[in-house]
Amino acid sequence: MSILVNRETRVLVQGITGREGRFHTAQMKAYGTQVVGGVRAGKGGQEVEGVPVFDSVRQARAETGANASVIFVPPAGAADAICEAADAGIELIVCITEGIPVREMVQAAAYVRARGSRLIGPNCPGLITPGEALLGILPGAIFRRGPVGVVSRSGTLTYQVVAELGERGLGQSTCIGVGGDPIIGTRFVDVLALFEEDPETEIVVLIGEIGGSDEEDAARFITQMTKPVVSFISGRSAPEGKRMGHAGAIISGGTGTAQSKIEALTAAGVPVAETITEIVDLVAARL
Amino acid sequence: MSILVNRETRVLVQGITGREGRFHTAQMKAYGTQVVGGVRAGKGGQEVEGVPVFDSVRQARAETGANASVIFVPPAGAADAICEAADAGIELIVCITEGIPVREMVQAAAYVRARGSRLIGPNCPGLITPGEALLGILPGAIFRRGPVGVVSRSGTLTYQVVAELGERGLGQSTCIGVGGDPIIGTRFVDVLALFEEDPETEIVVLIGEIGGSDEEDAARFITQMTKPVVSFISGRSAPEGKRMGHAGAIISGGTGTAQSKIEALTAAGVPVAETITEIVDLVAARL
Amino acid sequence: MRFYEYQAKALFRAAGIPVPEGRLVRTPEEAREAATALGGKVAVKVQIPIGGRGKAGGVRLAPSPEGAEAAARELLAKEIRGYRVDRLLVEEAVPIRQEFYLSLTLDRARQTSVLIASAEGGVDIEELAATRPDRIGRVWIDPLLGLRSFHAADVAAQAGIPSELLGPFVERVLQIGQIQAQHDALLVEINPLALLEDGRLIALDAKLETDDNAAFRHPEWEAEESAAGEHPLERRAREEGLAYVKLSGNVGVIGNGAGLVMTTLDMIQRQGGRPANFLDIGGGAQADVVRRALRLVLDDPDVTAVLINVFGGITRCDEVARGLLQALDGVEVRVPLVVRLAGTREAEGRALLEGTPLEPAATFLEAARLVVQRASEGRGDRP
Amino acid sequence: MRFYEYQAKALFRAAGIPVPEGRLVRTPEEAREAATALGGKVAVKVQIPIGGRGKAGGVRLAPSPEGAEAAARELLAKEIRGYRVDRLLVEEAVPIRQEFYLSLTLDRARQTSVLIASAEGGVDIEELAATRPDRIGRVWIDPLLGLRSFHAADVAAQAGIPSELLGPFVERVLQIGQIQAQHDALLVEINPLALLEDGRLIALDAKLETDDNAAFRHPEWEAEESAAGEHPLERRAREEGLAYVKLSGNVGVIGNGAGLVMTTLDMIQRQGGRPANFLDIGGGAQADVVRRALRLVLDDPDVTAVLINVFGGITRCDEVARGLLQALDGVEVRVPLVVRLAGTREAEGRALLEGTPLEPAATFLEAARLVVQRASEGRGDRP
Repeated sequence: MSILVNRETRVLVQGITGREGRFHTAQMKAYGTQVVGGVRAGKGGQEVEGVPVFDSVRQARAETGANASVIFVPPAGAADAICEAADAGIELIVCITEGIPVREMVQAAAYVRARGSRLIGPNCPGLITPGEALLGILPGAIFRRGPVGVVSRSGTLTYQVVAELGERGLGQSTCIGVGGDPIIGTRFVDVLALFEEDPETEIVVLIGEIGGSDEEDAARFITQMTKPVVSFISGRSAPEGKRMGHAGAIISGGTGTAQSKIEALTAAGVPVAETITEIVDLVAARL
Repeated sequence: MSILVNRETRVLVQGITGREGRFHTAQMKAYGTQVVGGVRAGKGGQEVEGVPVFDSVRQARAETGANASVIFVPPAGAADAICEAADAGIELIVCITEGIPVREMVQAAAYVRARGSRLIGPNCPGLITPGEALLGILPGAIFRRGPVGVVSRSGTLTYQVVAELGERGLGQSTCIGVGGDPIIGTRFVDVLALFEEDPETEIVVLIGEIGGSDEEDAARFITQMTKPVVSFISGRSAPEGKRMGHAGAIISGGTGTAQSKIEALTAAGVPVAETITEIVDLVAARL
Repeated sequence: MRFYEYQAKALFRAAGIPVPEGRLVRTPEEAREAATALGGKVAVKVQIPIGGRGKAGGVRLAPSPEGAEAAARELLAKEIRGYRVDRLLVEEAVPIRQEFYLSLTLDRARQTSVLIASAEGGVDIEELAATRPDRIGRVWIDPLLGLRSFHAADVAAQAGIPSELLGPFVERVLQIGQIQAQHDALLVEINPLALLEDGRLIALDAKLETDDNAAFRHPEWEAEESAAGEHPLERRAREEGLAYVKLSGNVGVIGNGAGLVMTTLDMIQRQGGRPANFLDIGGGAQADVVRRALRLVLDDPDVTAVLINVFGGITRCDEVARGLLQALDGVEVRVPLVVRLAGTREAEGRALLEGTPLEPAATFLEAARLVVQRASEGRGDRP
Repeated sequence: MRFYEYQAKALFRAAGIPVPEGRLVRTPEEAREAATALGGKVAVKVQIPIGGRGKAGGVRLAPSPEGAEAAARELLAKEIRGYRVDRLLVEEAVPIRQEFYLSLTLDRARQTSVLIASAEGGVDIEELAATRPDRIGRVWIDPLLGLRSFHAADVAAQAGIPSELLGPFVERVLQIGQIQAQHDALLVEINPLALLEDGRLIALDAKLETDDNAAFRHPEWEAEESAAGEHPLERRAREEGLAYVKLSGNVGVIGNGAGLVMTTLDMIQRQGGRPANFLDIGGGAQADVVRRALRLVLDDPDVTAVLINVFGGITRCDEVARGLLQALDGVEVRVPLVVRLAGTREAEGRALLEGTPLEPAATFLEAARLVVQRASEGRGDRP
């Protein structure tokens, strides 16, 4: 088992004809993901990396039976692409694009909820169920299958953690980057609920950062979970009012500090690692 | 039993300080309806006809526990009033207002659906469960309780039918005017489904008119019902392209004719009366 | 309201949609001048507020100003689909490579707008929908989302619009979306949407139907209605706030409630009569409204008898009776008047009308039968 | 970006929100002239892109042009909340009857906008929320519906805004809604929103924070940023498309991925060092990006050592190494450089750096330790 994606997942790539879309389509296919179609208005009938291209998501879904979509559309059109996927009934929408204006994302996220679809991201690396499916831009080679569920707001930091887990022989059930933006479709609590129900996942690594209150919400949720969760928070040294790379990684009005998150997690009985290596120690000690 | 409203229904009146709102609040109260509050921004704290007035629906609902609202707000603000009621979690919204622009109604109706509320109207007389509750502008005195469910797109024509039913001793479980606009929140099929489930209702009178395809949809639905339905269609003599009073009563592009509706109902085994008196004969013969 | 083609095209042009150069004319001479100004070769098109004009012979191509004058002379003498032709649009002839269909309209059943396109233009879309539905693309617009460019791409793909036209096609879709929102349109249609030899995607015809309920925020419609030659009685009714429709018969009808009035018309027709109008005084009408309603109907020269049919609920029959008497005060009653009052204060109302020229009827059916009989006894010029 | 008060007020005024008459000045003399023009009695307010100015003594009332000049002289010598004061807003003094609070901001937890109001104005809203939450009205705006006037009425009722002010209050709410949409604002705040003796409801202060992600459709922000005295290195980074934040320490940091770079800063601090900046080269960076990043960091005179920390996933370590070497080509390296490469093509990357001034580190922690040590060994002027 695993969560959200597996070898049955039928994937569309929106924005498949762009540089990023094309490159990662090849990577996803090489990993074994079932990429069944691509979408780019006006390019219907073409092929990219052996994948048929359609003019609209509705058409692509009708022709391919796709149930998931990965979006590589540039920021100005990405929120529209999310809405198009939701409108067409795509169940899982993964938006990689960084830099979508907040105003459009607020609306797109609400629309996805109203349509009953699930959005991962935006500004995320995607997700992977090792050995089955990779949706996004994660480097497939560093993952191995195992009992650890990983959920994170960042990309590269997560790869670092996964690589160190791997060095100690600890594989992942599913690894999800939920995205570094202030408005994201799926948050820690949503993923924790899924890992809690997943028989394969035995422990969860939660990698948070400054900004917002998703870690605090997660801490409250974890008190109701049966499975152990260990965590790491980045941004302890970040000053107030500065956007630290991720649009969502900002301390504003004294809220969203690393301190607040660490305290909430600690109070919920979740160990918070001081270094990356310590995360791996915490996991190993609990398995 | 009955459908949608009964003596437990707790009613707000939006636009209570206007002439219509004030007058019909008194009428509804006199009938025995539980009118628990009124809404008019800027008039919070006042009283109208012994009913406390609030500045917003949210506030009124919190203070009174209202679960229904009747809207008497003028056309330019009525769609907003519908959205406000839905936003505040009111379950049953009855909009009397005639003349709401279609563009706003399309959006308001969709918003009500998204919020899981039910809208009756707009441009409708409301609904009544005789002896229990009257929401709207129907003349309570002509109704009596009984086994006939009545659903109609018109007001006065329905009163005429109800009066003639009454003369023959035939009372109503609930009588609903769904409204004469092209975009209405609750349509024939929705009400038929409710009457089908209502133990008190033994027969349904459906009063349709030209425009749209709600009667044709109803005909399809009725073939699945266990209870008898009899009908009347007005507008047999209406020319194409003219709006006959109701914004929704218009034959356009050859669709929405009385002929088409009569054929659909007849094909579904629903008798279509030629005159109002004949409706009553049809009901009497089936009880 | 339904806009004439020339009115709609002015709004389309303002929204950025290319349309042919053209001029509105009312005489053959003006048509010749217009054709000269537009380069000689032109299309001459009757302006009526209804479709199906082409099939009915309302569009002529003229190779020269003289030809345009001749065509205009012929067309201005015509009546097309019940409308007397009193104005023509003379447009430059444009070299067409391909024709498409595009519209945005209200779908009542789905309670939202539907975007419709076809790679076959200039067709009767209802007919095409019936005979070759596969040639039509349809996309419904979620009202909570609104029209987006992906809707345009989707309908284009369904309809088989060539990929290389996608850019301008999407632009046209967003433009008709803007027109829909800005002008509270129930229908915006471009049929045909034409690809010209020079590569432009232009609106050869333009249809626009707006929502009367939004008239309060469109004072500019007043001028358009008036330009569109609205019937004087309908105009007066609109100004007086009465729900009135002029019909082609001779029996005037007044009632309260649209359904009741429509049914009254039906009953009159069932009795062999022909209604002259629809007039709904609405719920809870005061005497003054009733007075104005009756005056309006009596001012219609086609009317040879009038039926007033009221069921009193919120409306009080005595109030209606008072309005009727006010309307007749000091006026010579030239046609028979039949009144049927039922419901709230029925007895009081009837009592007020005793001894007046207003003839009572006991029931709905009797009232219809009586007014039809009186209408045929009347002036007799229109049985 | 965060707008200065004077910039925000110009936009508020354009949206129809009344604001006091005022002038931006940079010298005491200009302050005197402005006060004279504004009627003598004025408020002199430091312009810094951050709140809490009042408590920090950044606002003075002056009864005369001379008083304004003196206040300006004093304020222009100050540093307030870390910002050197280089400009002042001189505003007409207005007679205030009552003060309120009004804002529209993004609520991340609820993923939508929240409208906040209070009948207590000029307060620290976070403090008020903590101490007297009942004094604050809050209404969340469903994004599928958008801001409507009923939201304004609702928040006014919750906050206890007097009924007789509802008209202008609703107007202000709709205006800040318009500002939010038009300027892609994350925060629009009027604190205090003041009722004047003459009955006007005006914005005494104005706060506006916009969404950097929307900069592509707001070319006009460029001029505002520049007027706002952005740090030259941040400006250069923005122009070069680099995600860079200037910090107050001396250890330069470059890495790939925001989370990794933030963690690198944390580790440096944990080792007793102070980061000079945040710089994320992003995923899949090419040599050229790496080159520009290193040049930028080396051009910061505060920097006494640099750590380059890369985990190769999509990013290739050899590509990073090439970029580093390009950056150093022909340039005298004045500070120690520590490099940690791991992941994709790690070996190739390390090989390329052998024999160069770039000092390798084996692990993340070792890299942090080493760079902190090198930084303190460096110029020594900033330990």
